[in-house]
Amino acid sequence: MSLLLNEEQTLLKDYTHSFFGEKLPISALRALRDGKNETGFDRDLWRQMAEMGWAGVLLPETYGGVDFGYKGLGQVLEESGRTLAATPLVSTVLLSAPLVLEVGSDAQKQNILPAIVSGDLILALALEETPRHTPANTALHAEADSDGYILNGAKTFVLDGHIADQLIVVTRTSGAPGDVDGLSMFLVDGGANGLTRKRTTLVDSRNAANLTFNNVRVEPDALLGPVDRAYGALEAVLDGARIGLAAEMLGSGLEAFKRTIEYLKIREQFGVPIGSFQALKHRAALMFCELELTKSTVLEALTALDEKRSDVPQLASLAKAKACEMIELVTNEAVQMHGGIGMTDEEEIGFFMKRARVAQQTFGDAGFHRDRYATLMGF
Amino acid sequence: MSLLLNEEQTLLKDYTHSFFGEKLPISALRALRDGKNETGFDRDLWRQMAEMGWAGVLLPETYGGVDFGYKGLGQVLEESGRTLAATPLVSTVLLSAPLVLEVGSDAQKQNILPAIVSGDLILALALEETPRHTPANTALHAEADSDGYILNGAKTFVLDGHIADQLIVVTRTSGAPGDVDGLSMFLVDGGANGLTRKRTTLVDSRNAANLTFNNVRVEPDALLGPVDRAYGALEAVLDGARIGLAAEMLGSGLEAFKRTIEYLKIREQFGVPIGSFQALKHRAALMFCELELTKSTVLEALTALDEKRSDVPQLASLAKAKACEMIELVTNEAVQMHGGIGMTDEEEIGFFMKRARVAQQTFGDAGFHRDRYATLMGF
Amino acid sequence: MNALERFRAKTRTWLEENCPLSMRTPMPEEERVWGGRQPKFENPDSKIWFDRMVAQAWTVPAWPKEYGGGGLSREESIILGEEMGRLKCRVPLFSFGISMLGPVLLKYGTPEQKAKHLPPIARGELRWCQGYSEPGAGSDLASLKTRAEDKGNHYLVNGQKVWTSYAHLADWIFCLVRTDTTTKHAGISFLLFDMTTPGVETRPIALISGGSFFCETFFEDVIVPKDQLVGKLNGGWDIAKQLLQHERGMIAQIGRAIGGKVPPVYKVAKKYLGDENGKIDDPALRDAVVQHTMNDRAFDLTIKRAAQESEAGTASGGASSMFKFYGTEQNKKKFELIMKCVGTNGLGWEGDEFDDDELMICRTWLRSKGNSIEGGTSEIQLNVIAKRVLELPD
Amino acid sequence: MNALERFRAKTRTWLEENCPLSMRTPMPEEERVWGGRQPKFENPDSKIWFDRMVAQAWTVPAWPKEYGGGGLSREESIILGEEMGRLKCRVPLFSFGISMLGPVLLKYGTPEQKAKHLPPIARGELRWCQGYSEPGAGSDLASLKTRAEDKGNHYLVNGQKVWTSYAHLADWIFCLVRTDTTTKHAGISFLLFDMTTPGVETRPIALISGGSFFCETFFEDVIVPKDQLVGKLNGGWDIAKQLLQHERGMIAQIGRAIGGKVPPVYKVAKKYLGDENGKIDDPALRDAVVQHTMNDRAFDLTIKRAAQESEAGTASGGASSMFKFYGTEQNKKKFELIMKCVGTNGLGWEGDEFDDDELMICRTWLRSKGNSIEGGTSEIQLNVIAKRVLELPD
Repeated sequence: MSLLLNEEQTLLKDYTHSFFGEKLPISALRALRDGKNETGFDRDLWRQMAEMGWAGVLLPETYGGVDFGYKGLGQVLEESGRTLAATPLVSTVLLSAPLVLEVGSDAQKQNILPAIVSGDLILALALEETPRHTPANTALHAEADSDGYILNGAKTFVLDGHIADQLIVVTRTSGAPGDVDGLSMFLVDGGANGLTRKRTTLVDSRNAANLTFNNVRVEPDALLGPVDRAYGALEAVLDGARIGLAAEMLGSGLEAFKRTIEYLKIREQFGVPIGSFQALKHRAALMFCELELTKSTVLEALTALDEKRSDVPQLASLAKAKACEMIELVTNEAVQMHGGIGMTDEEEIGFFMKRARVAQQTFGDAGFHRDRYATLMGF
Repeated sequence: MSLLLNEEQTLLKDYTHSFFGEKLPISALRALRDGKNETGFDRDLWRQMAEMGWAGVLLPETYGGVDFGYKGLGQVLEESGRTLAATPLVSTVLLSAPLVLEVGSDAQKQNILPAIVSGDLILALALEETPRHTPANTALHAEADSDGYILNGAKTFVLDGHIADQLIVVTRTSGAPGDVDGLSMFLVDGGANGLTRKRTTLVDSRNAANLTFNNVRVEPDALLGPVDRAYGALEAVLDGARIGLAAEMLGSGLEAFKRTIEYLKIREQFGVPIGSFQALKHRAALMFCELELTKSTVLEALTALDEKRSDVPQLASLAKAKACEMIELVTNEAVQMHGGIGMTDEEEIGFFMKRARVAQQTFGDAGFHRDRYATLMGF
Repeated sequence: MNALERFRAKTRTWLEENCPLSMRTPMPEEERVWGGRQPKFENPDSKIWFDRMVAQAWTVPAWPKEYGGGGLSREESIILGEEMGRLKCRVPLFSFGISMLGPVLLKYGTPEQKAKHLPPIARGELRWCQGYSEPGAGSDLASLKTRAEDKGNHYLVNGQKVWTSYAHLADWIFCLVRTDTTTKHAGISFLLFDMTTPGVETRPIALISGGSFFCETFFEDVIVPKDQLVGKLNGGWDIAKQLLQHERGMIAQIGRAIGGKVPPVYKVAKKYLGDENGKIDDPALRDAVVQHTMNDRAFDLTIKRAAQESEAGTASGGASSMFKFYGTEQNKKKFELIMKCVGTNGLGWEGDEFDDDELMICRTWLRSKGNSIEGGTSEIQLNVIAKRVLELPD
Repeated sequence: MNALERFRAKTRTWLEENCPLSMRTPMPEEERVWGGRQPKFENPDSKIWFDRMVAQAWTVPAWPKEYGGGGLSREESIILGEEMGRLKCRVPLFSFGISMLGPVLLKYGTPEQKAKHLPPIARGELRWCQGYSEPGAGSDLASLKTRAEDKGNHYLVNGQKVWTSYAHLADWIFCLVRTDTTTKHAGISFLLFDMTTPGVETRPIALISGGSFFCETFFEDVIVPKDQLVGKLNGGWDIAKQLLQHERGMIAQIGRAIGGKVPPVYKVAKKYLGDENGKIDDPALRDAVVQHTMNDRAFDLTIKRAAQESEAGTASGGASSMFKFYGTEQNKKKFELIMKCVGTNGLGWEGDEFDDDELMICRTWLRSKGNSIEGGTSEIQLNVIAKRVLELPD
């Protein structure tokens, strides 16, 4: 019910704030980008985060997790959004861990979850096949034979796909693209025969890959969850991911806004700080309102996830849509209000805009979620 | 080609500007409203306008018209929009006259057009049956028998319907509501047996009526244009009306804007004119841009009508949609910028907002015309 | 059972026994009881309920008993509110005296003023109105010009007020007046006087949406005894600030209340646009409707969060300006959307050719435009957010 | 046939005979000829065309013959433009010397300065760049600090310029400098100097969209002969205003040119969203796309109308600010819409996993954000409209 943070969550938030600020500031992302770093993230730092329990935030103690829930994870994500930190939080912690926890066999859970918690295992969800998020459109084909399954097809925009030790691949085992029935998930080794992974260099300098599956063979025990009925669990985990990503976007928006307000106070033109111009003040106040509204939707949605409420799908669409609208406004205004300096690569504010558009497209943009919300509400 | 006015058009515009300002200022509309005037307009003044040729602007000299074309009529309408003058310009001059000219028989033309020119005859187009403009949805049934036709059904939002001497009634003679084929038009006397007319008191204090047709019998020569094929001529004349109405809305927008700018200059708060506040300045400048854009679309569309160009339908939708978007913005901002005084009935600025929403709904709102424009452009 | 639990049980019993059943239903606006010298009770049960609550002094449960209040502790007041909410009891008495003047008198009034004015307010015997705004003093309220001249043993008041809600029905007015013309904020005082004093004239204002309870009120050589000054001479601005804060909150609520009479936009859209396959049958409007609906939900959640933060003592400030701004702008957008959905059926001003809901939509659409002006314009709220919350420079 | 008609006929024949066929095709940006000490001709025909036009002095047809111009009358220049347009002849020489410095020198230059600088500009022998903005002087250009100290027989220039387009490729710079620190606008002068002068350093600026032709340029004890001052000492602001007006018009064009490389939004939408029944297969996005498309058309019509008004002498002013504002904002919106349509395919920065069009969309989307900043921000344009057109008070 509460939209506030409890003491434990506040402490976690404060700690992650310091951690990302010190260890993974935007300059770290810039260094990975300019150094053409092959992995695109810092595995040592990821192990440090894991040591602090962040990789196991959602997992029960049975598997070594700390079971802080989504509201806890939301704080970590929000703070990671402030510094645009490149980590496997989304791919591994937000998407893969709950999927395995939800539908994995005991053996799969034992194999995978403790390794996620320790930071040793990175997983990626191979879902998208088209440029716009539509999970049911999966066409990648998994054909059963006596020895298991053979996978053929392609995936795009696989977050951390090029560095993942294992992939969770959403496949079609029956029906046609567009059907929600007929989807199945498989665990595929990152180095499997017939699998080609090509890293994509995206505008946000974060990590994604395109994958092609050319007769990739998997054993029967690679099946994750029931045959043909993956959609329900997938959507549930996607809703968690939408909300978690909205939390990350909220952090980015708050930080871009904070930097812009600071700039308005120090940048002088015509002998006065530009923040004294009323037109800019009013636009800043509008952004403030949008940020406050977004924050409320994110907190409510995180709370609903932890309470396993039935309105999670609605709230996921609400939070993600608001976050998308907010971040587009805030990042555009941030660059405009920074003026010429905002257009330079040297100034960091542009990184927020670049990350924003990638985050907007991830797990459905504002339009997708407005349509979905209306449908869920029955209009 | 030219988007400018020629000398003749400029003179006409200047003259009508003075005329409406002197004879039909907003106080005249207020007087009609408060006096609960039964006709809702001033027939004497209409005869004066007719004497100056305005009722015959679109008609050739054969019928006593002055043949100034749509660009000329556009100037009259724009100026009438400045004072929100209640006249039969739209019903009789913009809709009915060109319809009769286009598809009327010689006898119909001879009977009707000179009487329109002289200001003696007022006509109304009975078209709408639903709360949103969709001409093809006509259901009002006209059944042919040996002696002519029998009309049954209802019409709504018939502009000047309660004062019209004759009505042009759009009916369905075949097909089903939604079909563009199967529409026919009839001339019906305002006092016909079986016809009930109820004036509606609309928010803009202008004139419209709801009509019911209960076995209204008309002679065969009441048919206006071909049987079943009225849609083409109707749409063409509607496009002219959309453009003409956009010109009226442009005039209203320009006037509401002018009054608002004047108010911003004289109203003082905190010891300075409120027009010195930058946030209001920027919003005023935005309105200026929207007005300029609307003006260009109206002039291009009026020109295209006179040149009988094939892109008239596109331009009609462009001009009407822009006019709708512009007037909604301008009238809302006008009231807000007038503050408390803008909310009072005593101040005239509210009349612009009231008229605006009626004009927006007339002949299709912005949404209707955006959809139509996209369809016409092939997307 | 502790004392509070006993109080709750007793209160519950009392309410169940004393609140007429018809007073537990939603209240139409015309059944509101405002008290005053000529009180009106549209519903006879209203009078029974009013009289019983007055007898308990529960019209003002937390005021001190010596001034006609119920003398309840904060906790007891909350419990009374909760129990009334549980039974859906109507508010027995609407009163600017209770909501606005009372707190001012309790804080600034002399013992004599409290003794004279508070008990009649508690009993609903006098109906009060406020006099703040003037034709030249809207957003810049402190520039008000209504003059109160010191004439030795009385003040002589001359000037004009606007937006004096229900002034035509009020018995007394509390009023901001200028007592020093050489300075701005520090030259304002807070006066009380009887509306029947010679020289007071008032008339309702017609709005673009029709008649209203707002009035213009004129003062011509109105004589006000000196003991009707509240607080210090020239100290009225502090009182004004306290009152405005309150008014702002009220108007955000009014905005929501105005909207509340109309079904949600999406239901109106379905009714007028159709909904084949369950979807509003105009996809572009549907998108606008859902965006609006989502913003409503986000706004409601923000109000809920602010309330929780306020309770937890972690509120960050600026909330009331944000709510006033966003709530009223959102309400205006709501009615523009509704007007688009309803088409020509939403254009009726009066008469039988439109149904009551449609006529109300049109009037309420017009009335909604005032929400972002009254009680501090949207522009003022944005200024406040920029200054107080974002700390942007002047 | 009158003289102008004869000129037209002669010009047409000359162009048909002398303009290589490949020079009548749309020009890729990399084939632009900029001249200078190290001229580049990506296409050999460009050199032929350039040399022939230089020989005619038609790079600057209306400049006086004595300064290397074509000496054509206004009417003849227009005819030349029309005939080049008819054949779609490429511009033979791109040059800030022609478009920006030339008009300044013709108006403010001494006879010696004209004789020295104009002919090499006409012949494309020297490439010029501009030095206006500084890190601390953006919208408030007149607050520039780059100092030119009077050292008796020369000026000593110290300071920094930004957004010096193509400075890294330019031979000379025309530059606004401060020659009086005790006053603002009246302490600015206009200097010319060679970019190879010791103490001049320049480096391109990396933008959020990637590398750019914009530079930062640093001056450390740069010695500039006194005869390279144009106009009066401390009279540079008048020149600056003339140049800015020009730049504003250019940038609105650049904005359109940037957009011009990408197909119309609705085609992109159809390609990426599909178009069953001919309609873009996302009705909400379709509505946004058509609204944008209609505004584009309305904007084009407004440019056309302004041109006609300008020709007829009835222009109402404020047009250039409106075009700069609306055109650049419209271009930004266009790319936001395109990004929505293209989805994750529009998120590629580089590499083979995206096609060239998609990579260009992403870069151009980012670059479009600068349109509303460079050449006077949108905020400045709105200020200008409010002040000059609407005459709202300061």
